[in-house]
Order: sequence, then C-alpha cells, then structure tokens
Amino acid sequence: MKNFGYTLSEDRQINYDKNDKKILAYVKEHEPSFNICISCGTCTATCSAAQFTNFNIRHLYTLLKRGEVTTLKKEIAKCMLCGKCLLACPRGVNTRNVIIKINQAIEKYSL
Amino acid sequence: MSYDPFVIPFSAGAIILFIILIYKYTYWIITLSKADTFKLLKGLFSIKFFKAIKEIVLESLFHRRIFKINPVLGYMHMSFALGWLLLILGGTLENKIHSHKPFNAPYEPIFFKFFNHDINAYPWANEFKFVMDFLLLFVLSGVLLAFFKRIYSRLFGMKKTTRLKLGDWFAMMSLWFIFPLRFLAESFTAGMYDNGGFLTGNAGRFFASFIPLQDVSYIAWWAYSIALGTFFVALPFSRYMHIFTEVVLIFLRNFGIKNCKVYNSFSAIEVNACSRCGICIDKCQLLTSSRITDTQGVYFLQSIRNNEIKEEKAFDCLLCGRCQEYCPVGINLNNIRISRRFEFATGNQNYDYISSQVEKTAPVIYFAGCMTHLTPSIKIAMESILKTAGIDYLFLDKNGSICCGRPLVTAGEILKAHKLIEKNTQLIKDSGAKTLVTSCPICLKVFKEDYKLPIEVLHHSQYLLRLINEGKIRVHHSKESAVYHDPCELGRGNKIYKEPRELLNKVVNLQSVSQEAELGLCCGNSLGGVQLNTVQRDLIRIDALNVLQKNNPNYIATACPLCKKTFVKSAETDVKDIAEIIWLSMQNSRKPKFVHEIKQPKEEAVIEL
Amino acid sequence: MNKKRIIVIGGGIAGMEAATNLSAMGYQVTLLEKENELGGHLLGWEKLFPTMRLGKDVIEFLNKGIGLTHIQIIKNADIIDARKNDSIFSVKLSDGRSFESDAIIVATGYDLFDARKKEEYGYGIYDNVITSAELEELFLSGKPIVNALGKTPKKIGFVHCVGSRDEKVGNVYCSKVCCVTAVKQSIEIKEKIPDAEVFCFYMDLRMFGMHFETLYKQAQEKHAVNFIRGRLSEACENIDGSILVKVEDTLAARPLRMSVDLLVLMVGITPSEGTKKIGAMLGLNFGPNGFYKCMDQHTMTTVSNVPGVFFAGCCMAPRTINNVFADSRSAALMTASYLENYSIEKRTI
Amino acid sequence: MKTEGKHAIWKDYQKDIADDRYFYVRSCVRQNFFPGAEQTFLRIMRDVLGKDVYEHPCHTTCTGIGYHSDVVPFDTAMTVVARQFALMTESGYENLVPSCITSFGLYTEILETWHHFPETEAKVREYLKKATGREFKIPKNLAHASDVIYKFRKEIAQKAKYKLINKNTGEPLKVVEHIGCHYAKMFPHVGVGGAEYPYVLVGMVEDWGGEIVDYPERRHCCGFGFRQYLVQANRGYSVACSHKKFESMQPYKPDMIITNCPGCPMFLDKWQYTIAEMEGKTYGKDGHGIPVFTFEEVAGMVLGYDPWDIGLQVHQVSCEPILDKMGIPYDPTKKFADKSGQFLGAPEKPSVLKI
Repeated sequence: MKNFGYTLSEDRQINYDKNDKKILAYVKEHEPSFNICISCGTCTATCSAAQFTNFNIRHLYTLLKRGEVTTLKKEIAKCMLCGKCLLACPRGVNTRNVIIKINQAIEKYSL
Repeated sequence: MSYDPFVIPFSAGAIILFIILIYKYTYWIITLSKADTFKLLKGLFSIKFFKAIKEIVLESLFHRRIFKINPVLGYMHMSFALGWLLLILGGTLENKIHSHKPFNAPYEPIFFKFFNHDINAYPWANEFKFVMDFLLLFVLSGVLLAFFKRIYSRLFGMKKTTRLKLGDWFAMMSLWFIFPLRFLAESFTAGMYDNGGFLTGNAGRFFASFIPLQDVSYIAWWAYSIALGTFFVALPFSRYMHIFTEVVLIFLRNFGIKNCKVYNSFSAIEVNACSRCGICIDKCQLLTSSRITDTQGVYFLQSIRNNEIKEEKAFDCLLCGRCQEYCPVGINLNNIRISRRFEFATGNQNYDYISSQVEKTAPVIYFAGCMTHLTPSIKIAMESILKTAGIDYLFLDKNGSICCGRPLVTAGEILKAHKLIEKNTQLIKDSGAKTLVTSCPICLKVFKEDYKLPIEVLHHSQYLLRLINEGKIRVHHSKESAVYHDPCELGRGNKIYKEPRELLNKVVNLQSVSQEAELGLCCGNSLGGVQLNTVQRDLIRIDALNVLQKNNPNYIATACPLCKKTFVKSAETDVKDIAEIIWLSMQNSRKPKFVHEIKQPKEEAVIEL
Repeated sequence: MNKKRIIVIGGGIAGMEAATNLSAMGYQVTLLEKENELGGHLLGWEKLFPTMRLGKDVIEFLNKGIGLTHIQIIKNADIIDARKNDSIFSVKLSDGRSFESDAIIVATGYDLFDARKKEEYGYGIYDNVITSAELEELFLSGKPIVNALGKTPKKIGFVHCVGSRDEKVGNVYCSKVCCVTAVKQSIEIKEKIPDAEVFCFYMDLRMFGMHFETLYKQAQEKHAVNFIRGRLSEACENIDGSILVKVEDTLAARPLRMSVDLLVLMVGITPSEGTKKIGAMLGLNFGPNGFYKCMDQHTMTTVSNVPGVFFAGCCMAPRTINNVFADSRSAALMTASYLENYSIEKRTI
Repeated sequence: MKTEGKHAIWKDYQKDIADDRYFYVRSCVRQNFFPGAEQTFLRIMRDVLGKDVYEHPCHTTCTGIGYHSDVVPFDTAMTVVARQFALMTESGYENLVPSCITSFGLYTEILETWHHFPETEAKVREYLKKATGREFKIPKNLAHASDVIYKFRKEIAQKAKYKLINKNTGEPLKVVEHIGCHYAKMFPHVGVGGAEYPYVLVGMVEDWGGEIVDYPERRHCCGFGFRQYLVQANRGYSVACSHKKFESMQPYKPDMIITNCPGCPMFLDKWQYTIAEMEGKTYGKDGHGIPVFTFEEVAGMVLGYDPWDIGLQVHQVSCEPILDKMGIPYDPTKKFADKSGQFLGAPEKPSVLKI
C-alpha cells in the first residue's frame, strides 16, 4: 500500500444503520425510563463531575441513543454516581441507574 | 442396649445431618480471612466466649428479641427451640438414670418410651413423666401456633409471613409432624402399657378405647422416626439451617468479626442464620408503600442461598435499614445487599480530574455534600451559623462537590468508591482540621464507616448542639411546632437520634410521630434504591409524608438534604433542615428586644385564631 | 323568524359550527361548500390528537347541529363572484345561482402544503415518501400499513416542519398542529406495527396543548418512539427502495444518516385557494403569511376589515379543532352583534 | 423512483440558452486535466453544429479557485470578472459560455449580487475603469458549456455514430451523472432541472441512448473542494468524499460516470487509483475502475471521434472496456503516441487498479 501522506478521513456522520445498538438495547431493557429522556441537559448542568471536567452526561446519552459508543467507556468512567442528576431530571429518568447499566453493558459486551 | 429397626431413619438422618454440618462449618471457618481467624482464636479464650454463651441462651433459646417485637411469635420460636432442647436433655437424663450407664446410643433417649415400659423402675420416674409430658405439650403448643401462623398470619400481628420454597415446605411439614407423631407414638405405647404422664397417659387410655393400639403403635414409632430422619436430612438445605448457624454466628460476632461489604464466608454464615421468621417483611416500605413483594431481606437471603439472585432484587432495595434494625438474628442485611451489588460492579473509572489542592488550612472542615448543593438554603444557613459563631472553617466542597463515595458504595462500586475516599482523605488531611462537619448523613456514613480519618467527624446537628452548649450561638424557643424526620443514614445508619431532637427542643415544640427513631420511615429517594422507578419512590414519599403531616405541624424538620429535597416535592407543610431552623432562630434571638416584643404578641394572636 | 340573511362560505368545521350557531339564533343561513360533502379536511382524518377520538365523531356532532336548525346547504358551490353593494352582499356561483345576504362568514380553511416544493425530500419522486395526510388516509382505510414495496415498514421516519418555519418555501410560520400529529401518528404506527422503529426528526417539539406533553411522553415511554432533533437536509432512495435520510443530530452535534422504509412528511398548513379567491373578491386584508388579517390579534380575531364579513377557522391561521370551535362561535356572536347593531365588534384599542 | 415526478420538477427549471455567437472562456485547470475536452467542445460546436464560438487571447482566470480558497477577496474577483465581460463586450459578443463550473458559479454569483446591489456593480465598474480603462456590458446570456451541449443534444443524437448502448446486449449503458457543486446548488434557477434533480446531463444521456442511475450520494461533492484538496493535510477529507460516492454508486454497477465540471472528473478518476492503493478496493468490474468522462468527451464518443483525439488516454481508469461495449474502434498502439504517431512511452501501471 502506498503512502500518500494522507489517508481516508474518518466519516463524522453517524451511520445509524451500521451502528451497534447492543448497549442501548441493554440499557433500555434494564432501565426503561431511559426512553423518556428529552435531552434537556439538566443532568449535565447539575453534574458534580461536570464542575471539574468536560463530562457531559446528556451528550453521552444522545450518542448512546445513536449507537455511537466509542467514547462512551472513556467518558462514563468519570461519573461518581452521586445522584444529583437523578434529583434534577424533570422527566423522572432514573439517570443514575442508566449509568450503572451502561457500565454493566460495556463490561458485558467487552467494549 | 435396646434396638429396633425403626430407629434406622432417625439415626441415618442424624448422621447425615452432622456430616453435612461439620463439612459446612469447617469450610466457612477455614475460609475466613486471616484477620477474622485471628479474632476467632483470640475470642475462644476470652470472656467473649461466655458473653456469646449468654446471648445464645437468650436469643437462640428464649428468643428475647422476637419476644420484644412480637410476644406470640417469640413464644412460638421459644417453644420449638427451648422445648425441644429440654425434651432432648430430659430424655437423656431419664435414660441415663434408668440405664445407670454413662453412654447410650443417640436414639435411646429419643425413643425411651418405646424401649422402657416399666414406669417405676428408676428414681423420680413420676416426676420425669410429668416434666416430659409438659415439655411435649409446650412444643405442641408451638406447632399449633406455627400452623395457625401459616394459615392466618394476622393472628400474630403480621401482615405478611414468608412465602416458602418447595424444599422449605418439605422440611417444615416434616418438622410439624415430628411432635404430633411423638405424641401419638408415646400415647399409644402408654395406652398399651397403661402408663404415661398426664398427657400421654390420658391420651393413651382414650385412644385405647377405640383403636387397636397393638397394631398401630409400632407404625407410629416408625412414622416418628421417619419424620425425624426426614427433617434432619432436609435441615441443611432448608431454612432450619438457622438453628445451628445462628449459634455459630453469635460466637463469631461476639469475637468481633464483622460483615464487610464484600461477600465472604462470614456473610455466608449470616445468610444461613436467617430463620425466615419474616419480621423484616412488614417493616419494608417497598412492600407497604411500593407493593414490591419479593425483595425483602428474607427473600433476598433466600435467593442468595438458592443461588438464584436476580439483578433487580439486588438493586431495588432502599438500604434504609429498617429490616436489619428488627432482625432478631442481627444480620447486617444492608451490607449483604451491597456485597451482592459488588458482584455487578465494573472496573471502569477515571477520577483523575479531581483536584488535590486545598484552599487553606483550618481547624474545622465544613463538607456540604452533593445533595446540599441542590438545597442551597441548608448551605447558606450553615455558613451563616459558622460565621456568626466565629468558627475558622474550610468549606471543602464550596466550588462543586467531590462526591464522598457513599453513593458508589450503595451501588456496590466499592473499588471506585475507594478511589474517591483516597482523594478526599488526602484533602481532609491536608487541611489540618481537627473536626469534620457535614450536612449530609450519606457523607457522614461513609466518613465514619469507610474513611480511616484521624479526626472527629460530626453531623451538623451534633455540631450545632455543641455550639449552643458552648454558648457560641444563641437560639430562641418559638411557639412553632415541628416533627422530626429521621434520615435513614443519620438514624439507623449512624445511630444519631438524640442530638437532633435535643437541638429541636431548644427552638420549637417538637411533636412525636407514630413511626420515628429506629422505626423512622425512609423518604423514598434513598440512593440505595438504584433500580426503583419514580412511581415506586413517590409512593414511599407520600406514605412517609402522611405520617409526618398527620398532626399538622408548622414544620417538618429533617437533617438530610436528600430527604428535604424529596419531601418538598409534595409536602403541604414547610420542610426545613435543622440548620435552617437554627439559623432562623438565631436571627430572631439577635433582634433588638423591642422588635421582639412587638412581634411576639402578634404571633400568638395568629396562633390563637 | 328574523329576516336577516347570512352566507357562510366553507363547510368545514368552522363553517358548519358558525352556521349552526347563527341559525339557532334565528337568522336565515346559507352554507356554501365547494365539495359534495360537509366536513372539510376532517373527513380524511381517522383519529384526533390528543384523545384519539374518531374524527367522524366530531363530524357527527357538527351534523347534529345542522340537523337541529334550518340551514340552506349548497354543495358543489363554485363561487365566481362575491361583492358588497351598500350593505347587501351578493355571491354568484358558476352554475348561475346567486345569493344575497346581510353578512358573510368566511370559513375557507386551509390547504396542505404541497410537499413537492421541498424537492430535496423527493416527494412525488421516491416511492416511499408520503405525506401525513396520506398516512392518515391509510389509517382511515383500515388497510394494513405497507410501503410501496408491499412490505410492512420496520423503520419509519416522520419529518416535522415540512413547509413550516421554512423561508426557502416562503412559509416562516409554525403550522401548530404537525408536531403533535406526528406524535399521534407515531403512536398509531407503533400500535399497528409494534416491532417497528419510529423516528421523529424535529426542530422544536411544540407540545403547547394541555395534554400534548402527555401524549409525547406516552410515545416515548410506552412506544419507545425516537426523537432526533434536526431538520432533514435531503432524502435519497437506496437501491432497495428504502429512503436514506440525512440530518444533523444537533444534540449529538454530528451529521447522521439513516435508512427508513417509509418517510412521512408532516406537511404544514397554508392559506387555501378559496381563502385567496374570496379574499380578493371581497377586498379582505391579508397578513404577511397569506392568511386573512383580522382587526386585532388579541381582541378582534374573527372580525375582518370589511364590515359584515367575519372569519372563522383556519383561514386566519393554523388552528386546532378546539380553537376552530371557539372561533366559529365567536364569529357567530360578532355577526349577530353586527346585524343587531350592538356595535361591540366595532371597538378599537 | 417515479420519473414523472422528476419531469414535473424539470419543467419548473428551464433556462434560456443562446443559440449562436458564443464568447467561450476556458477553464484554468481542464487543459491540464483533460485537454481534449475543450478541444472536442469547440470541434463539435464549430464543425458539427456550425456555431460561432469566439475565444479571446487575453482571457485570464476568473479567480474562482483563489476565491473559493479564501485567498482572493470578492471585490478582486468581481473586478477580474468585469474585465472578462469587457473583453466580451469589446469583441462584440453577448453570450458568455464558460467551460468551467466554478467560473459559471462565480459569474452567476456576481451577476446576482449586482442585480440585488446595483451600488456594488457601480463600484466594480469604477474599479475596472480606474485599473484598466475598460468598460463592459452585462452578458445577455450566461450558459455553461454543458447547457449549450444540452441545448443541442438532439442534433448531436441525430448525427451520432454510436449510442450509449451495450452493443453486445442491446441494453442501454448505466450512466451515473455528477454535476459540479457550483452549477446550481447556490442558484437553483440557473441550472437546467434545478439543484436537486439537475437535468442537464440526464437529458444528454437519455437522448444519446443511455440510462441514468440515481443513487443515494448523487448530490454529494466529489471532494475537490479547493481547500480540501489544495492543502495536503486535508486531502484525506477530499478522498473520503469520493470514496463515499463510490461506495454508494457501486451497488448499481454503473458503466460510466459523466460529469460537467473540471475538478470532478479529475478527482473521481484519479481517486479511484488512490483508493485502490490505500484500501485495495476497486469499484468497476473485475478490478477495473468506473470510467469517468466529461460531457464533451461523451459527446465526442457518440459522434465517433477517435478516442485518442478526444484525449481519453489521459484518464486513469481505462476507457477501453466502455469503448468495446459501445463498439467504438480504436488503435491500442496509438494510445500513447504523439500526433506524428511516435510512441511517447506508457505510464507506470498501478499495483491494484486494473487498466
């Protein structure tokens, strides 16, 4: 293979059809309240970890919904499970358990 | 030595039972951790040994704790345990006196009446006759109660009794049959030989009037022996394993061995020591409020024993601790639950972003906690009080909180929690403080239980009381009434019941509520209830609020930001943290006197109206 | 009986209810409808948000009103002229008939946006791109939901704001009802095809009505309908006939592509041809969006610039059915005020 | 796919195209990329259609490349374009025909700007006057060279020797069209057929016997994108765009790609070699690529011009398979010969892509 000094750039487009939604399915099965998230961002606004680092739980949820899980493992590790998001969520999503389920799914499917 | 083939089922059962028991206990004891083994060896040769014996007599035989909670249930358990033990002891004594031999086959005292018909052949035979019949009656009364409890538990003041597995039914039925069969066998034999005490003798004569006892008595002894043998074999695989395990547990516990949050052989002993009495069931708010019927301590331990633990069962419990407060065996149900959650824990963590710099050094640290940041009024009240009292303090989590680690612990993420504990411990040490004050009982729990802090750790209710007693702040008693809600982690979690009440009594008229202190209700939002949905949580909150608001107090006082945040959602009464109430009172006390005098009658007028 | 005559133009919900109210007050009412049946767009709608009540129930309710009163109903009415001479209005039909009246209620309703104008979505070109109205017809027909390939669609996309809030097609306003209609239709799809994946591509979800939010939550909670915030840039046809949609998932801040078996365009509400025609004939004022302009946005919503002409329903702006009922009764009251010289419709601020 | 739906849209997007007396302006890069294309255009216009096409020797770049690479400001671009207009005015022509899509786009953009902001036009007239002393008239008609060929597609079809038909099977060739981004994406009304479903190339292919294949990434850019290609660090993005298009069109098994832009055929052609070298993947039959032609080259092919006169030998993806399919004769020995017939030497063979 020749070296041209550049390679095919990775597509930034989310390819929903091809993305693997196993983790999403696991989370939805074990914590169905995940379905009612409206991506309002209250969780991120109140997040203890987000005060110190660029941890954005809302954004991670959105990526999970689309099956974009590559950054999930790295980012979700920052959560301290303090549960503030759970109290702040206006929709009643069991946000804390969603994170636990994401971690379990990551382990289960050895992401 | 007397012998008859019918003793074989009993003897075989007994041998199997003892082999299994010895195997299990040996296994558990040798798999104890090194530290625990050391404690065990040390304890065996200390005064703790005798303390354990005393506890065993009180708890395993007399069932003192169950008596306290429910006398009828206590009597039932006592009749079985104490009655049966005395029957065995009495039988052995009777047999030894009769045979003049120091040793006998194990079955001889059990089937004494079958082999010996000569009623006057040994000293105190009549007295024995009476005592043995009396003990049998004692046990039979317990069997009768147990039978009725199964049919109609409300008779015992219990809303629910434990649902049993098939194996337990098998063991239970064989247990129930043992004493009626003994009664029948002894009565039939007594009828044939016209002997027996007031119970078996009279019953024997009665049966003799219409039953050909010659034919049936031998069958009855067989049946009695089979029932015993069956029960013995079923025992290690059923809830009756608790009979012996509780004794082992009491020893180990007295020797200072504790349940840590990781499942080990001590946990296994605790699990096997559960008698499935079902006392925990009624205490569980998930049952009484949220209608979850399968996660209570007894079912959870049962599922651990049966190796059929389901994830949601591990994760739906609130960890409020009401069940373990009432567990007659004293099993640390919360930690066992956490230890099973630990098995679902994952290793994925990265807390490198947490700063390791403290702002300044100070003698006192104030740690608000994550939840207090959601209830800023508590934070403001605490800071105002500390400033007014002239305390030099460091607000450790002023700019956003680093979690204390307890939420991770409750989720079973113990290893991750220890990462935070390490980081926070360093910060606390670097601050040079002598006292750590927190507003959050959840933080308090982990600070006291899992942090190895060399300094004093106080909840703000304790600290504020101290400030008042030291005269550093002044409060004023108002006419307003309040009820106090015991937060789970503060009350049952840290056994702090007295100080908040003492504090409130200085500023308001504290009313009592129907369920408080050890029986205090969970607000429903406990971080322990990982899997619970909003509706299930809401139901708990509503029921708890109904209890608190029953007498229309002016305030619901609580001492936990999470409880406050939860109650505010639907309380019709003002919900205030103790710190807020104290700060309000301090503000009133500071006002010039004339303002006071003007305000005072006006308030009274309102109250009179 | 009162001798005063009123012509109501348009036999949809607004026209029927206004005519019923005025006739009940004792006026001689003539109702002109261009189609052969009263009911307007509602005839093509199976279930109504947010209650899932049947559209035909509402039509039945309206017909009960018509039945209780004495209204002259003219169907297939093709109006070729309408004018005011002094205080008398005259309306001529293409079949030569003409009518006179003392007042007119204009209830000319709306047309659905022609989805062909959003060329990039390929409506009329790609087989599996349909409009919300076509989906509703499919529901109404009771036929199984299949796409152009005769297969039960497993992935269905709903595109919000087609022809609404879009400068590029000249409609800058919100059509008000499409968001909740998409939610309603997505629930219906999931009820009919439970294992289907449904995606709503929205810009903002405008759940303004009392129970709309509940319906939205129900769609998420019970039916796991997915909501993706982003407006479709284009739709293409895959080799298997499915539709490839391209959108930015604005909340993920990434472009997204996805294939759906059926793409439903939530077409917006535009001023109807009748509204344009009658407005020109009677000299009515139009607002910037091509709907009629009322005398006051807050206080005189049903009053036109021509004394004696009143508005009801979607000829003024996109409306929900309950709004249309309120409008129609308001228009009837204003008409009565005009005819009886109470002059309350002449107030200005 | 409902073709009638497309026809309905095409009806809405018709434009006036002058029928004679063209002022032809060449593209900066095409003469290097595919030098035969513009030559073929002139040959068809003059020899086949008998039209008056004038080229001015003083014509310069329109600055489109510089403008889209953010190195030439709009004012400069407008003034340079005004000069081209002045050349045309001075030559007595009114109908401007750019060979380049980007030029066409830039001319359109400038004319639209002037239409909406006459003061800008006045300003540019002043600049031009001060700088060169020239004055100009706004072109009466602006059409891209492909528009002109589109206009005369039926005449060309009548005179065609070959059709876009596989002579072995009798089936029409499957043709993928690729329209330059600057043709109509910015101003849909100036493109034949509009921006979403442009008809300009479709019309040619249909009339010359081929069958158009629509595929999901049809509208996607070829990846040239000026800055994307010109800066080496961005080239991965450029090649990724072409890659996306190939991946999308491959399932339809197209026989060829027809384009109307200078950059697109260059990149769609050469990137097939690059992708083959990078990823080992080819998109045509049996390791071949999909041949890519400009519309002039295709017109030349159907008119029966010698493939080597059209310049098909400079394509990376070999044209022989398509010539064989259409039945166009060619002399393989002359492929790399100069005008006098002397062999110039064959280029190095790629390691993956079959040629």
